[in-house]
Amino acid sequence: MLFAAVVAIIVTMGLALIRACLGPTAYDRMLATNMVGTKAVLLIAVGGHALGWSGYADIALLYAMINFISSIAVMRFFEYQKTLPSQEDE
Amino acid sequence: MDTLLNFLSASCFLIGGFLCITGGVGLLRFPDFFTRVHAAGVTETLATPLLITGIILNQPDISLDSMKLLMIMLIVLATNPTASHAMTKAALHGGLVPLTQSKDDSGDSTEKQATNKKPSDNGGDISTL
Amino acid sequence: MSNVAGLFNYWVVIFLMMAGFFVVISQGNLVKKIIGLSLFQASAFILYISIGHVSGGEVPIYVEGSNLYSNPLPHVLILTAIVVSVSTTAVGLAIIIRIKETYNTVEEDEIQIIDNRKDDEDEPVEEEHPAEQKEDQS
Amino acid sequence: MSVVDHLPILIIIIPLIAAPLCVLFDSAKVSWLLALAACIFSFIGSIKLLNTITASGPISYSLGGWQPPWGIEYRLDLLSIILLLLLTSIASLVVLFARYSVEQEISKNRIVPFYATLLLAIAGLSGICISGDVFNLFVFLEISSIASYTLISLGKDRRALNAAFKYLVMGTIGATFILIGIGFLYMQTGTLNMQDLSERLPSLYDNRTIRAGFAFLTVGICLKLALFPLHLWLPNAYAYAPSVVSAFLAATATKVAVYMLLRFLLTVFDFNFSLNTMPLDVILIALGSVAIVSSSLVAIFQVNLKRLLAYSSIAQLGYISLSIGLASKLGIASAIIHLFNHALMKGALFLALGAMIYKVGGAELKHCQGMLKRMPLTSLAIIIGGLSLIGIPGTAGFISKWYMINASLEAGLWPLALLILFGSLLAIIYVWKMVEAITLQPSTSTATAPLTRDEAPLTMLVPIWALVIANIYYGINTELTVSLAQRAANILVGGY
Amino acid sequence: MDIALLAMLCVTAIAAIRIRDLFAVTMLFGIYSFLTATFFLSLDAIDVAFTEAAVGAGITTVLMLATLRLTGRYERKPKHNIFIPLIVVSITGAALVYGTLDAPLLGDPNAPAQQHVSPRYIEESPKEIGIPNMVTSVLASYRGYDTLGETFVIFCAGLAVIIILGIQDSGEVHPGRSAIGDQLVLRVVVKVLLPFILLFALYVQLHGDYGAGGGFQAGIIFASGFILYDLVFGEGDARLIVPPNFLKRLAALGVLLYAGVGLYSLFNGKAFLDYSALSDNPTSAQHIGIFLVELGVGITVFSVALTIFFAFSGRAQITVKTDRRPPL
Repeated sequence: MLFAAVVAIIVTMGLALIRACLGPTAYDRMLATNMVGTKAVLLIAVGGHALGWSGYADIALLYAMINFISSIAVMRFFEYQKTLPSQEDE
Repeated sequence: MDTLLNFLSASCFLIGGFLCITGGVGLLRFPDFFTRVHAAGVTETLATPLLITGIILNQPDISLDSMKLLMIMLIVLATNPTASHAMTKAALHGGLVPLTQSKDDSGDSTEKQATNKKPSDNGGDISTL
Repeated sequence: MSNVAGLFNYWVVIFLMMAGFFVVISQGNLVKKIIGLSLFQASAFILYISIGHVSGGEVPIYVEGSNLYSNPLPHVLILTAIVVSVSTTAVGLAIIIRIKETYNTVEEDEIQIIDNRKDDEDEPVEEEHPAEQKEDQS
Repeated sequence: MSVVDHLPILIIIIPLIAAPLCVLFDSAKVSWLLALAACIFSFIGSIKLLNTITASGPISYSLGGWQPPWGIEYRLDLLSIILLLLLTSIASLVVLFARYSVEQEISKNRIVPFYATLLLAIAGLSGICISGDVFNLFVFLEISSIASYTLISLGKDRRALNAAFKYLVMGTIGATFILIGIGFLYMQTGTLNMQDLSERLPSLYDNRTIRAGFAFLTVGICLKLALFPLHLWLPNAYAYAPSVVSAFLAATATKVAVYMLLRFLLTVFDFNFSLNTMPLDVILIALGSVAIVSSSLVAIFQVNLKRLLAYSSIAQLGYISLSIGLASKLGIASAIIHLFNHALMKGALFLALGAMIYKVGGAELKHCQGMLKRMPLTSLAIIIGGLSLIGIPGTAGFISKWYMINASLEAGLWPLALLILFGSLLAIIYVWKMVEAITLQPSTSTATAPLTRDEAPLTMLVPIWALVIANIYYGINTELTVSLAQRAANILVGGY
Repeated sequence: MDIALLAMLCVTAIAAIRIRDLFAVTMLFGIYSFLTATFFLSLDAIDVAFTEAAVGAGITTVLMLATLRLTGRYERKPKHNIFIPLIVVSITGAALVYGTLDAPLLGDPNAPAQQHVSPRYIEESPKEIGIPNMVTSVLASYRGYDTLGETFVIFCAGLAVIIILGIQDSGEVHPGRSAIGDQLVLRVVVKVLLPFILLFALYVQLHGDYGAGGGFQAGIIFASGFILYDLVFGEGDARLIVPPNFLKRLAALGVLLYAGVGLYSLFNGKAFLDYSALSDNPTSAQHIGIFLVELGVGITVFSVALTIFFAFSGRAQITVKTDRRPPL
């Protein structure tokens, strides 16, 4: 069952990656990137458990945090881009 | 007891894996951003606890690792919906129109939006140059 | 066959490295150049880690009773190299920001044109990078 | 263990530690004093080490008390100490010179970080020369590179930024190539210590991984060395950097790259493999020749004197790589001599230009008009430096050219001797351009130069003239440089 | 799993070449880092994976995004002929492949790299140094001098960014101009999350002897906690808590702490960075030495990472203002 879960996660990662590459809007890419990150967390947790790595939990924890931070950063800096020209138009 | 735990964790893994894939397919196949958020956010929020619970149940005993996994679960549960929420709000703010509100109901509206969006972005870009 | 399986990993890594390298030398956008540089370096790191991998080996953290570990030395080297790489990236991005402020563009060609224009005003006989000019004409 | 035993590490670590201290004190004057003190300390330490090495052979110092190859080793032989002497002496002079020049060229709140970065660059370059561990060499290479990118980007002209960026991209590609090369060597030998490598490599010379590693190391170092087709970053970097930085980097950075090349070719690999088995000698000679001719020609058409000198630097590096390519003891000795002498002349010339920029405000030909009357001492320094660049007898430049021609005749390659002479001929043309502008052209433009005497301050003149006198001294008394270089070449060619 | 990861890496790299939207490329770079890190994990390089995730996906991506905000999002179509780069790349790639033809196969325990130097680290370090994590032992003790160099590289990068961009001394409070700053949910979640991130950083710092982690990673995580705060609550707030001038000095102190340990052993008659000068018991001396050194690294990395972030985000404000001025 563990194996099935790992395969499922990898497949999902691949699907999300395709979405990230295709776009079409930046928001889709953000969403897909976030999803790839989350799936990487899960992959490390499940895969690490399956393969008996030591210390995988630390890494997964770090991934979860970093993923959140980079998602926020993406949104934050993207926002600036969007609002500026429109404000100038006013 | 052991068999019960094993059964539980196996079913957790199965359901979690299935949800993962549905989320991925949804992300890929749904027509516009807001529906995709739906696919990704909802499934992820359920799949993560399931999978992690599966691991915890699968472990021989409760250890520091189980606590860490619990932490991971909590963090993912806290951050993921927040991120999706923030993203959706940002998208709405940024001028993306949900599919239901656009009059054109055909599948290629996303493409139109994308092409509509791009020139304006480009324009903004050039004007700052 | 086992040869190919054992070297396959290296070849994929080489492909990745070359993808990054290609971005660096072919793209005109400075930011993209830096991204390419990071890709190039990140892939070179994979090469190192592959060198240190021992199949069936454990993570190099001592555990009672286990005696086959992966090689810790490449890990140490790459930790150092990652730090160096991020430092370079930060400096490069900082310089890009200044370039954007002074030239108002981050495209290599346009910067070159602006530079040459200034050279023409100041210095009539200027041979700015003969090789690159040739490239432009072709 | 006394302090003398620790000198190999101290001469590196003192400038390194001075850098954060500068930041802590946060005062321009204190930073300058700290930098000067650290450089002079390292200089004195290097002299002391030179005595030890000439008396009792190479020194090895194990960092952290771990024996090599497990720990990192510092290893000093004759070549390292020549480079260290050169580096620390020029660093001391440049820092002495920097005081006023920096005040004028760099905005006030950046002076402290400037000195800190300069110190890091100095320490990084010295660390390369002394390290006996290939990965440690890479780390120090990166310290010095990041510091140099920063220092170059401080130039007033906006082109300095572009030049710094170009240098950064090229330099990082070079560093990554070196990293890949080191990885290949490690893959086959399992060690990073240079001496250990040189023991283990000979049995592996037919190994394709080692050959590829050799190629990557060479290309990576040549990028840093600005060998002919890879030189595009250099002219602008030197031309638009602050004058102190140009002087320091022109005199040292490429020399350290040459050192790395020699170290890898001759110590890590051996003479026969690098220059006979692999076709590197032909490549070096060919590229060196092209570099001499093309860069000298380009230099003739330069109007900005710093750019002119930068192109001349590329030509001089061509001479050096050509003499390495001759693949003989004499050739390598002459490369080392030229490395030393060229650092002296370029240091003197760039510093003199720095003084000129300080007083006149620019380093283009039009700024030179009336220089002789206005700044006689500086002008004289430029003239003597130029003569040395040509290779007039009585200057240091003559000695190195003499040995190079000898080496190429010894190798039976008389066309190369002619080429070196032709290069000198071209040098006469571009040096004459400078000299003519300084001496003969009257001050036509009324705005720029008043005809009163207006010499640079003493802290600038002393370093300039110290280097100029060194140029003449080593042109007359050749014993020190030549004998040291020949001994170093003997050691290198004969093995560690 | 390895093959799947490698395939995804390839897809990401190709996409990164083709896509002209730099914003997307940066996001792809983040993905690439995550994938690389996961691949490192499957090659047993747990510490490296830790660092690559924190650095590549965290700090580098944030910095790139901050730069993109200033430089514009789309790149021009390059006019260059791509043949010359393609040839250069092919030659280099061919040389690399040529080099691997004689390479030992992946995972071969008898490969030369596994034979000569590293067995000593693996066999002796738990006894000599007394800590289980061999990477930490090698990093901080056997090759401690490299790590000192690395710390100086970071310090140098901090100085470089200060020189090139400059940082504003006073915290200029600029309440959320972006939609993110106004989102209540986000603020609450971040506020709750922040202590955990900082706590986790401390755990990583202190736990480096036994598991993945160490000063460098801890410094990055600690800094990213502040960066997160700064991102959500608007620029300036975080700067009031840790003023940039203070950070500059803190970075210098961290480096000095590291070098000071080395000098201390030097003055006690041992070689530079020989920790045995710190205590009579050799293993506890190593413990103390490694602890101090890691602390120095952590402090420096934290302050430099934060300084760089402040410099980038502070720059953003300045240009936004100057950019807006002309139309008015």
